[in-house]
Amino acid sequence: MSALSVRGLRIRIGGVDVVDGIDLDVAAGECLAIVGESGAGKSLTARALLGLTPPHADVAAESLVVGGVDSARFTDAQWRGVRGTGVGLVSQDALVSLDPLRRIGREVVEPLEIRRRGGGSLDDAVVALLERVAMPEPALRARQYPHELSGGLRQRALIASALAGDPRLLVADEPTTALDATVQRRILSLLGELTASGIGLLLITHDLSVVRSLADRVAVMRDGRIVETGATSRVLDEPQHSYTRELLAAVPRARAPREVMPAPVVLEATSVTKSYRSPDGTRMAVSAATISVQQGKTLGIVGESGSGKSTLARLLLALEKPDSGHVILEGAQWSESRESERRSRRGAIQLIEQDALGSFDPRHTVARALAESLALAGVARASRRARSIELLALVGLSAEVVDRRPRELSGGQRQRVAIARALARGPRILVCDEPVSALDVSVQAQVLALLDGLQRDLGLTMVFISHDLGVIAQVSDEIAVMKDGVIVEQGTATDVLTAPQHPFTKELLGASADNLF
Amino acid sequence: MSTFLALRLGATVAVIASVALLAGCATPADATHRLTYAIEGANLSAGHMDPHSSQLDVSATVQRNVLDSLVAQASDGSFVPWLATDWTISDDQLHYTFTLREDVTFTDGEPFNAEAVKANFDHITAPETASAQAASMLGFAEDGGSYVDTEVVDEFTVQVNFSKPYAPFLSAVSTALLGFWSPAVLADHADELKVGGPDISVGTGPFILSEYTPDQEIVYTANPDYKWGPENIDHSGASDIDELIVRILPEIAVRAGALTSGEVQVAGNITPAAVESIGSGFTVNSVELPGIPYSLYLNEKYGVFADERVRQAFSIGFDADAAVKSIFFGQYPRAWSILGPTTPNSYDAALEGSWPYDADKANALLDEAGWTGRDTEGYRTKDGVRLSARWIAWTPIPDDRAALADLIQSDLKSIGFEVVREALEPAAYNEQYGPKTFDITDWGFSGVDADALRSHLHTEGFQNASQVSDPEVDTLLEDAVATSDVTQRAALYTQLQEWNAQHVAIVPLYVPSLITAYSDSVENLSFDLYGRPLFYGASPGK
Amino acid sequence: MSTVLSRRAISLRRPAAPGVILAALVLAVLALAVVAPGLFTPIDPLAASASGSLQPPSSAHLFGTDQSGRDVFARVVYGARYSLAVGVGASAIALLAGLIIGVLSGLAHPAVDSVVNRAVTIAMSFPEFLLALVVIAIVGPGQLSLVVALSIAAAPAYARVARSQTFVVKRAGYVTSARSLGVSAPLIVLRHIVPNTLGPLAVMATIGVGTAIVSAAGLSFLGLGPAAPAPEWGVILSEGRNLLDRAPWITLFPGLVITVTVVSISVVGRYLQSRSTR
Amino acid sequence: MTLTPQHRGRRAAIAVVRALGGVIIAVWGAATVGFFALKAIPGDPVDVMLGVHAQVSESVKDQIREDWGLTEPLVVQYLSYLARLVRGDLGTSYQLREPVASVLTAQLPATLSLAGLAILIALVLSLTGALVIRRPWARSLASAAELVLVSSPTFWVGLMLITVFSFNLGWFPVAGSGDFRALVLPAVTLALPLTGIISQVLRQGLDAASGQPFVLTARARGLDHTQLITRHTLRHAAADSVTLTGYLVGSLVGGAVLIETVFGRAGIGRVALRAIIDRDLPVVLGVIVLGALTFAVINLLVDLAYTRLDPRQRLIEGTA
Repeated sequence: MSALSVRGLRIRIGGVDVVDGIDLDVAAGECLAIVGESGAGKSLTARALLGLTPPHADVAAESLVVGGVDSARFTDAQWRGVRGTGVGLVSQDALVSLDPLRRIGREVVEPLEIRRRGGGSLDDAVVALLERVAMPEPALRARQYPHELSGGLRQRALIASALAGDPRLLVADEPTTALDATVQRRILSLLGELTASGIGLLLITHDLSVVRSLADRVAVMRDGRIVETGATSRVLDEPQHSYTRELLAAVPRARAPREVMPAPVVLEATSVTKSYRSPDGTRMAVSAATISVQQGKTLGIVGESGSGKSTLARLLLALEKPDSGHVILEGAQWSESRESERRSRRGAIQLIEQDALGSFDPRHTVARALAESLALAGVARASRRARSIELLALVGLSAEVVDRRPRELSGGQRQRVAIARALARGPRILVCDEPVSALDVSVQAQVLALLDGLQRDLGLTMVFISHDLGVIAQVSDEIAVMKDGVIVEQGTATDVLTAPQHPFTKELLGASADNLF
Repeated sequence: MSTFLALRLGATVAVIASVALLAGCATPADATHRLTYAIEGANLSAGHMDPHSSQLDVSATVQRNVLDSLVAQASDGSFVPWLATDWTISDDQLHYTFTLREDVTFTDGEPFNAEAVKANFDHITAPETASAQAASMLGFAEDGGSYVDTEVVDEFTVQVNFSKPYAPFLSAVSTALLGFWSPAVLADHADELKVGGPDISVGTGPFILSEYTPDQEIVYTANPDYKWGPENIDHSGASDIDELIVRILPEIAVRAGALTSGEVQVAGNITPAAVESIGSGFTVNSVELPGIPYSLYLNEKYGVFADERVRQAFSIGFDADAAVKSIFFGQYPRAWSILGPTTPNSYDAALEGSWPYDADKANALLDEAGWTGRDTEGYRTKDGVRLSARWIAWTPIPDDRAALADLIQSDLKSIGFEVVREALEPAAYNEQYGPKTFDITDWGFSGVDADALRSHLHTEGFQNASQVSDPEVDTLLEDAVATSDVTQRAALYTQLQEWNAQHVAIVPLYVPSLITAYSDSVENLSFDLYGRPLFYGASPGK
Repeated sequence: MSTVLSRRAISLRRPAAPGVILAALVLAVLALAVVAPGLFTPIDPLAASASGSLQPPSSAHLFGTDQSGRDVFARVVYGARYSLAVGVGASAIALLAGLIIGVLSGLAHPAVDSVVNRAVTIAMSFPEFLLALVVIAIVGPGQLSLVVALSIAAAPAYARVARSQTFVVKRAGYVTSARSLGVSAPLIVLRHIVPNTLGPLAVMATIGVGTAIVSAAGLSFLGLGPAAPAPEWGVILSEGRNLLDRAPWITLFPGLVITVTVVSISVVGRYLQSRSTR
Repeated sequence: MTLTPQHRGRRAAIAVVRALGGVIIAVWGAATVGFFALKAIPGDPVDVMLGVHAQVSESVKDQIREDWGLTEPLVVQYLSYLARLVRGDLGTSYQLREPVASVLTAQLPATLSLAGLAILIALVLSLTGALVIRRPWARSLASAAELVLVSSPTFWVGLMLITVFSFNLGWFPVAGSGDFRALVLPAVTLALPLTGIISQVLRQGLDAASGQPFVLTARARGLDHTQLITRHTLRHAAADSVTLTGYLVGSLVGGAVLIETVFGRAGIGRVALRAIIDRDLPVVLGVIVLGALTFAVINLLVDLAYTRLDPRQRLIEGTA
C-alpha cells in the first residue's frame, strides 16, 4: 500500500504556475527526497499534501492519494480528518514550530486530545511518543517548555508531535537545516529508523549530503517541475539532467593543497579571552585563543553555533575589547590602543557579515553606502560615483545596481555589494563571518569563487568563519577548530582534514564525511 | 493550566464592581414621609456649611432647616414674632431689646436664652470666624461699624446696642445668617462649623441634621419637640416631613431630569432654559430676588470710564432688552434701576424704560467725548488710543452670563467700543479686584434691605467697584441707614437711584429670579423673600 | 489613548486606497480651514445676535446657531486653527523631547540609562489625561498651557519608543559595519541612529496628533483650555452641553468634526507606517 | 539550563524586593515632583480658601496662614509633608477642610464600580468580536468601527448617548450616581473607546500569532479555526493585551474625570478636577500620590501577569 500517490499536481499563485504538474509516489517504509534550490516550489508542494497552501494559491491535481484517501477535491472539513492521522508534518525550526507558551507534553499529545471522546489521562501516551523518538527522561522533558530544550531535543519533540496521530505519511520540510552537523546526524538516523518501521517519508531539502545519507529515491525539482527522479545512488553518481550536474558541481570540496610557502604574519591574537555577564552567571565566549594569519593566506575557523567564532571575529576587528590577551595588526598594537588612534588604521581590515541586508542602512541606496566607505578612504566626492561603478564591476555587478536599494537585490547580489564596500576601503585583510551560509548552493559557489579570485588578484589575507566544514575545506590554507570558546585544534588544511587529532574534529569530520569526496 | 489571565482579570474586577453597587443603593422602603430637594450646591462642601461665615446663598438655604431666628419677615415686609415674642426699639434707635420665648431648646438639649443669643452674635463678630457677610449684615465692621455689642438683660431678655442707627437690623436678624447654633457647639466645635455635619450643625430649627455626605446629600430628620415656629406659618408642632433629603446635583440637566423622573420632588436653581422642559404635573415658583439686580460696575478711576458721557454711551450702546429676553427665554425681567422691584419699600418704578437702547445717541455722546477717530478694525480712537474697556469676571462663568456678554461685546463693537473679556480664577480675580485694576466687572447682590447699596456706592464701601467717591452720595446712604421711618428711607433711596441713572456708575441688566420647581404632590410649600423654599409647614403628599 | 496603537504590528492588509485618499482629502480641507477660514464662511465667528439665538441647522446656518446667536459652523471652521495648533504643536514637542531623552539614555552609561528609564516608567504609569490635568493645575488654564500640558503628558511614550529603538539600531548590522569602516561615533549617531529612530517616532506622532486633539477638546470642555468666547472645539461642546434637549446641534456637529479629523489622521498615519516599514 | 528550586526561590525574593522598591520610588518621585511643582503656582492659598468677595481683613488672613503653616520655609513644609505621608496622612484640604485621605477614599466606590463595569463590558465585547469576526468584510467593518470608537471624544459620545437615551427615549435617568440604571450609560460611554483599543490590539495580536510557524504545525494536526484560537493564538494575543490593560486602567481614571463631569456622577475624577480648578493643592497632591501608588501597583501586577503568561520571561526577569 503506497503512503502517497500524486498525479498532475499544479499550484498557481497570482497567475504564475509555481508548481507545474508534478507526479510523486512514496511507498510505506520508503523515503523519497525532493531536492532543489529556494523558489523551486518544494515547500508549497509539501504544504499542498496537507491542504495547507496559503489562501491566495489555487491548487489542482488529477489525483492526490494521501494515506490511502484521494483528497484532490477535499473540503477544509474533510482535510481536517486526514491531517495528523493520514499525514504528519515536521517543519524546519522547532523553536518557532512548537507553541512557545505551552509545555512539550501538551504540544505532543494535542492530535490525540482533539480527537478523543472520553476522558482519561494521556500522560502515558505522551511518554510512549517521546520514547519512540528516543527522548532522554521523557517524563521530565514533557513538563518543560520548548525554549528550555536543546535544538536536537526540540526537533525530536516536533517529530513526536507529528507521529502522535499515527500517520501513514510523514512530510519533513528541511527537518535538520537549523541544526549543527553533529546533532543533524543523530536526527537523520532517527528519521531513518522511523522509515524502516513502515512510515512513508517525504523529505524536502536543499542539502545533497542529507539526501545521500537518508533518501531511497530522489526527485530533483527546478522552477516548479521535476527534472529528474530515480534511486539516490543512480541520480547522485550518474546525473542525467544538466541542472542535477550543476547542483552536484556546486557542492564545496577540499581543493588541491596550494604550496604552503611561509609568509610574514599580518594578524596575530595571543590568548585573548572574552566573557559575557548573563542573568544566570558569566559565560566564557572565548578563552585563551591564540591564532595567527599569514599574508595572502586564508585561515578558516570552524565550530558549531555558540562556539565563540563570531566573538573571536569581533575581537580581531577590535569591535570589542578582550578581557585579557591582545591582538596585533600588521606588527602594531591593535586591541590595546584607543579607538581614536585605531580609526585611521581601520582601512586595513574589513568585515563581511552573514546578513548582508542588515549590514546596510535601510534608507541608503548602494551608491550612498559605497560613498560612505570611499569618503573614508579619501576618494574625492566627484570621482566617487565612477569609482563605485568600477568596484561593482570588480565584484561582477552591472552599473545600474548603483542606484538601487539593497532591499531590492537578491541575496547573492547584496553580498557582492558588501564585498565591494569593504574593498572600497582598500583593505589588506578581510574577516568573513559566515558570508555564504544564507545563500543557495549555486549562488554560494559563485561568491566563494569571487572571493578566491579577489584574494589572488589583490593578494588579500582572509579569515573565513563558518559552521560548514565543506566550505571551510574549500577555502582554507590553515584551519582552526573551535568548541565552547576554546581552539581545540589548529594546523594546515591537509593536516586537520586528513589527520585530525582532537575527538571533536573527528566527530565533525565524520558528520560531514559524505560531501567531502 | 490557566487558560488566559485577561479574562480572569476582568472577572475579578467585575466582582468588586457588583459588591460596590449593592452597597451603594440598598435603600430601605418604608412608610416614613420622605421629601427630596435637589439643589446646585456646588461649593457648599467647600467649607460653606456655616451661614455665620459663608457668603454663599446655598449655605443659608440648607441651614434654614436647623437655624431659627428672633423674628420673621412677612412677604409685605412687616416683622412677626418667632423666638422673640416681642421687641422694643429705643427712641435714638441705638438699642433693640428682645423678650425671648422660655420654652425653646436646642436639639442637643441646651436651653435657648439670652446667653445663647449673645454667644451667637459674638461668634459672628469674632475674627477667627472670618465672617464674609453675616458680620456686615449685623452692622459690624472692624472700624466705623454701627454694631457695638449684645447685652444679656436677664435670662430671657437680650439687648443689642449700636453706636449709630442701623435700620436694616430687623430684616437682617430675620435671615438664617444671624440664626442660632447651640452654645455647646460654639464653645467646643466652633472651628468645625464650616465643615458642618451631625452633632456639629445643631440649632433649634424644625429639622435635625442627621447625615451629611459632602458633594452628594444632606439628610434632615424632623425635630419632634419643635413647637416654636414663626407666626406667619400656619402650622404648629413637629414638621409633617419626617425626613428631608437635600441632594447636590450640580448639572442643571441632571437636576431637571431628576425632578421629571420623580427621583426628587423639589428642584432648586432651575435655569430659565430648563423651565420649558419641566412640563405638566409640576409647579414653577419664580421669585424675583430683592437687592441689587445683576449689573455691570463701571470703574471711574481706571480707564475710559472717567468721562460720564462715555459711561452714558456705554449704558445705551447695546440692546439689553433683546439680549435678556432671548437668553433667559423671558423668565427674567429687564432691570432699569440699581434696586430690584421686590426690594422692600425702596424701588423707584419711574426709572423703567428711562434709558432705552439708542445707538445714534451713544455715537453722538462718544463723538462729543472726543472719540472721533477710527482704527483699521473699526474701533474708535482718541489721540491714537483705542476706545477699549477690560471686563474681568471670576470662573466658573455660567453659560447664560457668557452668552449675554457675547451679545454686549458684539453690539458695542458696532458703535466702535471695544470690550475685552478676561475669565480669571478666584485667586487671580481677587488680586485685580483689590487694587481695582479693571474697567468693568459684574455680579448681582441679593439682600432684603436697600442698605446693600451702601457697600456698593459709599466711598468706604467694600464692593464699591465703580470707585464712586461723592460726599453727597455718602450722606444720602448714611441718612438712609440711620432712619427707620419707611417713607423717609424710600425717598432717600429714590434720590440715589435717580443719581445713578444720570451718573451711570452701575449699569443694571436683569433681575434674576430664584426659580424652584416642585411636584404637585407637595402641599403648602412656602417661600421666603429670597424665593428659598421653607419646608416647615409643608407635607410630602403621597 | 491611541498612541499605544502605533507600537502595534501594522495591520496585515494595507488600508484600502480609497479610504486613504478620502482621509487625505479631509486633512487638506482642514489645513485650508486653518490657513484661510474666510473661504468657508463669510460670517464672523464672534458675531452674536439676540434675535438669531438657538436657530436649528438651515441653509443660512449649516450647523445652526448657539445661545448667543453665533453661527456654529463659522465657530467650528475658525476653531480648526486652535485644535490643530494644539494637536500638531504638542505632538511635535513631545516627539522632539522624547527623541532626545530616548536616544541619549539609549546611548548613555547603563547607570544613567536605568535612572532615566525609571523616571520615564513613573511618568508613563500616569495616564496622559491626568498628567495633563496636573500640569494645567501648575501653569493655569489657557491655549498655551494646553500645548505644554499635552506635550509633557505625551513625551514619556515617545521617549520609551526612542530608547528601545536606539537599543535595536545600536546593535544593527549597519552600525557594526559603519564602526568597522571607521566612521566616528558622533557621526554614526547623526547619520544612522537618529534617522532610523526618527522613522517610527514620526509615524507615532501622526497618530499622536489625533490623541492630542481629542485630549485638548476634553480639557477645554472642562474649562481648562482657552477661555470663552474663543471658538475652540472643546469650548463649543461645553457651551452646548446644558442645551442638549433644546439645541443638540451645538454639541453634535463639533463632536462629529473632531471624530472625522482624528479618524482621518489615524488612517493617514497608519498608511505612512505600513509604507515605511514595508 | 534548569535552575535548582533553592536558587529559583532566592531569585524570586530579589525580584519581589526590587518590585516593592520600584513602587516606593515611584510614589516618592511623584510626591516630590508634585510638591515642588504645586508650590511654584502663583496665587495666595488663603484667597483660594476664602473664595471671591470675602470681606476679610489682612490680619485675619495672616492668622489663617499661620494656622496652615504656610509661612514656614519650603524645605520644612516638604519634610513635614513626607513625614505625614509615611503615616498615610495626606494633609487637610484647603476647601473641604477634611483630611484628603478620607475625601478620596469616600469617592473610591463610585469610580471603582464605574471602571469595573466599563472594563467588563469592554472585555466581553472585544473577546466575542475576536472569536466571531472571521469573514474579510466583517474584519474590515470591525476595524473601521474600532477606529471610530477610538477617535471620538468620550465626553461627546456621552452627551450624544444622553440626548438619545435619556431625553428622547427616556430609558435611562439623565445622570446622578443613584441606582444601577444610572450607572449603565456612563459605563457604556467609558467602555466604548476601551473596546475599540482592546479589540484592535487583540485582533492584531491574533493576526500576528496566526502567521507564526507553530500555527502551521497546529493546523497540520487537524485543529479547526475556533480550536486554533482558544488553544493557541488567543493566549499569545492575551499576552499582548495584558500589558495593554495596565495602560488602559490608567486611561480609565482619565476618562472618569470627563464621564463623571458629563453625567454629574460623584467620584475621584470629579474631586480631582474640582481640586485642580479651585487650586486646592493638598487634594491635587493627594491625587498625584494616590495615582502614582495605584498605577505603580497595577504595572507591577501586569508585569507579574505577563511573566506568568509567557514562560520565556520567567528566566530573564532582569530590567527591560
